[in-house]
Amino acid sequence: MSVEAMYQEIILDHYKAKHHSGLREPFGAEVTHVNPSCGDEVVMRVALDGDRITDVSYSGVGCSISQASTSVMTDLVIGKTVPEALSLLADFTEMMHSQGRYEPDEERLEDAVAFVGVSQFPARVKCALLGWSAFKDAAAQALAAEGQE
Amino acid sequence: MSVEAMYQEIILDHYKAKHHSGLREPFGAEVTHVNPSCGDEVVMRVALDGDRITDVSYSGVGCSISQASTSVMTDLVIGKTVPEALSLLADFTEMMHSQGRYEPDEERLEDAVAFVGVSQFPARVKCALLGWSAFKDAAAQALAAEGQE
Amino acid sequence: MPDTTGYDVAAIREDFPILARQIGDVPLVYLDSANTSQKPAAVIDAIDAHYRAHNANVARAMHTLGGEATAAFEGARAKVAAFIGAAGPEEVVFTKNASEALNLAAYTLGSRLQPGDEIVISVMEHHSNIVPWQLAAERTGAVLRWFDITDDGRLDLAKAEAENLINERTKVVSITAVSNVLGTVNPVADIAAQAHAVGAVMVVDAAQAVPYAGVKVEALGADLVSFTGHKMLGPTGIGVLWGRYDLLADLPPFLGGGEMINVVKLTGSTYATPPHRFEAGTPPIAEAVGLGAAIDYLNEIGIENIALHEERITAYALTRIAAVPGLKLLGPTRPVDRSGAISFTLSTADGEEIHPHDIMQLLDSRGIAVRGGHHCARPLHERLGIVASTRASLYLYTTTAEVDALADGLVYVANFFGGKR
Amino acid sequence: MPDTTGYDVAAIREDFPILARQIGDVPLVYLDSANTSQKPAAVIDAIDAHYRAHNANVARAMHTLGGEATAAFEGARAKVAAFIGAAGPEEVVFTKNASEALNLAAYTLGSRLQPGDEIVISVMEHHSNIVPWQLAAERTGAVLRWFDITDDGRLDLAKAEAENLINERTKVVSITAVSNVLGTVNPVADIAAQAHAVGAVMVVDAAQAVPYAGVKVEALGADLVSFTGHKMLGPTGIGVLWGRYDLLADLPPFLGGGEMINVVKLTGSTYATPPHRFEAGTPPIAEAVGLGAAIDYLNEIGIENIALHEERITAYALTRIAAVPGLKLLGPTRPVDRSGAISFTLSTADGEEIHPHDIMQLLDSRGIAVRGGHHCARPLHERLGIVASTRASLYLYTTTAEVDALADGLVYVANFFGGKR
Ligand SMILES: Cc1ncc(COP(=O)(O)O)c(C=O)c1O
Ligand SMILES: Cc1ncc(COP(=O)(O)O)c(C=O)c1O
Repeated sequence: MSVEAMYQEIILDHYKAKHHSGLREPFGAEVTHVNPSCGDEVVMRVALDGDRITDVSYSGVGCSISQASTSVMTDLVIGKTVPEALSLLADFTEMMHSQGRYEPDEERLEDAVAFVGVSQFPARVKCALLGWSAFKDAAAQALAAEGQE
Repeated sequence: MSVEAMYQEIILDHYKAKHHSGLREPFGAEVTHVNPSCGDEVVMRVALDGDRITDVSYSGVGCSISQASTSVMTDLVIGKTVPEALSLLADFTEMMHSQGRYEPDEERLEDAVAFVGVSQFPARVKCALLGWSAFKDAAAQALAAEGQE
Repeated sequence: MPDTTGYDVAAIREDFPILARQIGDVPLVYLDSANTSQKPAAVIDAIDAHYRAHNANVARAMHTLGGEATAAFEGARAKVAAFIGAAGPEEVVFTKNASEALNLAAYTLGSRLQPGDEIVISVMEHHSNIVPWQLAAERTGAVLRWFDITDDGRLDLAKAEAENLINERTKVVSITAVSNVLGTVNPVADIAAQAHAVGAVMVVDAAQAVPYAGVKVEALGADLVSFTGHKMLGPTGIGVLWGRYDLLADLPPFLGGGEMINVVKLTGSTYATPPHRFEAGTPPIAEAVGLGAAIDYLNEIGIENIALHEERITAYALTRIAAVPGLKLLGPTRPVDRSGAISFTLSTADGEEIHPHDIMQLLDSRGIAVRGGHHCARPLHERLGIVASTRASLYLYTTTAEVDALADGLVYVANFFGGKR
Repeated sequence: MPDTTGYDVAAIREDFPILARQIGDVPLVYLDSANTSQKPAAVIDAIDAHYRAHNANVARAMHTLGGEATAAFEGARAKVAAFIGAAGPEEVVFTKNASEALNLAAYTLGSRLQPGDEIVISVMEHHSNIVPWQLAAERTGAVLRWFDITDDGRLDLAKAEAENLINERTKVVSITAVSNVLGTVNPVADIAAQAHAVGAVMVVDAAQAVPYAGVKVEALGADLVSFTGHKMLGPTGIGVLWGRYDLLADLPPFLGGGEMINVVKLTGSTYATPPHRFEAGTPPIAEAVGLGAAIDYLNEIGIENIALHEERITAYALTRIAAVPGLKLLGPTRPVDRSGAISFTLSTADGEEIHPHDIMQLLDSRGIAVRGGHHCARPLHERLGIVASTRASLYLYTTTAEVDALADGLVYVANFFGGKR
């Protein structure tokens, strides 16, 4: 596929107007993840109520793919339970490692389906996963913190 | 040249009956030199009277080339002055690095001319020089010791 | 087409098989030579011929093949020595890359350091000339101190002087000859003089200098100099640490093993003289052969001709790229004491900075290979107040047409992300 | 001529260009594979093709060529991992050779050692598995202790037990899987169990085992395993340290530089996860591609077929060589737990021992390449009461005719120095 096709309208729209961007209170855990090869960083906060995700907020620097992917992710997971979110993460990760050979379920993955094209560019897969893996880490820590209360 | 030609009769004769072999007293300096790639070793003693070489004695393990070369060297240098011996060493070293393109002066180098063939086998040059470089080292130390007396 | 000086870049390009490659359906425009250079057929063929006809282990193997391999390997060492003006081949240590060479320096010089001693580097260093010294400082209690840079991307010598950066506590100064990001050519000989005045050892990271400038170690005034084969038309898997012989002879061993020893006993070992003391195990034999062929090739073209081409194409590129709307050059903007690594940031017409990954990706779709990221120089980027940049880097085979393709590509990128699609 | 099992050594030889070489006017008889192996055309061509069409730096370069080079490099890592039965590619660290791998182990494990801790190795180790531990012991005050050998060249396990060699002070045990001189195959899994019982880390030097035996790290029971590309049909300039992931993740960095970092700041750096933590600078990219091709080739022939050939040709050679008058074999004389490195001494009819250099030189004049010396195992030779030995070493391309040529050559040598010329 062409690189222009990779940069789907959906991706560019999320990149230009990021959803749920900025760091907010309250939150159960905050993590920082880095892509060492380029220095891209994301700081991510997750707020829970029981195992339900009440907010995901973030700040950071990154390319269009990592920024848009993080934005799309927040749309998908806010309001869901942590297990539901992790299940989406599993689907998304599988799609990103498919090198374009994945038929995404648009009902489930919504705007994230736009990233199937990115999976054909191995160097960018890490970008697309940066926000998701930060979320996974933060959610796990927030859950653990909940458990202790 | 053939390897059989390299192993001149002179070399094999010296190898089988080494001249001046064994460690003797008195001596002005003793050194140990090693060829690290094969472990060959020579212990060498030099005795001086002023700058005249009165004895060179040695023991060690080594291949036919290193043993014969050491034997030939002792024949050449015993009775000479250190400067005369070092001048012979310079000629011998030049011959050994000539890759066979050296016309040795048989008057000066005597049996050592047999080693011109060895200079065509770079891996063996180190063997032929082992005893000579031990001699050079020991002679320098013996001279220094003489000077201090 | 030969230019007026007879430098025939088209003919040179013929020597590099990969330059004929297509990326998708467009021709490759390779502008990432500061990352790794491409290889002429002469280098590839030399490696090939070595394996087909002369392969054996060196030094320890004394049969015919072993003799041939040893002569080729030690011959390559002599070529490197001559190329950099070393006093002799015994001053040339083969390592796996420039990074190992710098670690060798940091471990062995580190063995002399004590708490309170100072090591001086600069904020424009490559990570390979930072992390080894950070680790050495941790091991020894020595203090790591830094040259800052000026706003136009040169070492801030005035500030260093004001701060008394190099002083009687300084034991090591390690500076890059040429910045891999800014292209800045540093006054290493002057800094070496300062280092020597206080009795410090001067290390020069010449990874970006040797390929282009025809470095002579004598002129650098350094004690140790590192560089890497793959950036100078040679293969991967080989680097060089040059050292003044008397310093090398004074340094303890680093890696232990076969070939670096004199006598190994149960109770302890003694070590070979340099360079072998620092070359444990089977060395990069075919890689040395390839590097030797690369040096032959560079000599054939003439390193001064390469330097001249580099100067001209850099001047052309600086003008051409600086004219791209929204583009901001990092480092010196004029081609004076400036080599062909050109880094920049790019913004859309509405002032949004475009991420280097996005720039790189769109350029790649046009066959243009540049690098986006921090180029293993994160402290420098932090100092510049940015996370990452895009870098185009030029070499002996780079044409003005390629620079034009880059400039056009950058305009396209800015429009694409600016919404003009 | 295919033998009854279908192992077609003549066809295999066709794959190795160098085996067609003449030495002077006689054909090459290469019996020095334990020193370095020859390379099949598939390996040479893979390196060639990489440089001609896919050369770029890895990881940091994200353009098309960079993606191709990275896929090839990481693909080679996956091939190595599968070949040795690693849990995953992230357990495979690329080094420059086996020696660097062992130094990596000794430096990083050394950072945990204290005065009085014990490191256990054996007198049959290669210098590369001795000197790094001597240096680690010097740095830390740990004590180096040694397995002795029995008269037939096997580890003296009884003596070790009587001496309580492996005990609660033991922190590291590092043993070769196969002796490069004696050919002895050591019971490393048993020793690993003893090491683990006292909480020590087990390191295995598998440089002579991986090429022949199809080592599976799980079966070795080791924590760290080193080997080298050039002895297993691969190029020079690449080695491997395999490690259990949780151990690797626990070890500090060794060489610092590009690619091994997470975040570099002026105030200190954080490091990447394994394997990248241990791969500073540009890795041996083309060399990994070559090693990957070597593994493909070994898999194509079948490592179990190679092992079988090795067993048979070793058995044949032991019989044939032992029959040479004046020849004394070192190490196990029967082909049981015995690989194809066959060392010996040779005396003339009048009982004079012929120096290995002289043997090697005369054999070389007949095209036969063997190694003479201490084979980087001086302590072993000292233990055996000799200075040096001659070694013939066999591999997948060795024929019985070559063994015959060696045996005939040795008779000739004994006669030559015995005066029967
Ligand atoms: C048993 C053993 N260990 C280690 C090594 C060292 O390998 P390298 O020279 O590739 O570092 C060798 C080969 O020389 C060997 O035979
Ligand atoms: C200035 C500088 N120093 C050091 C290095 C490290 O070289 P290598 O990756 O070959 O170790 C590089 C290249 O990456 C560089 O540009």
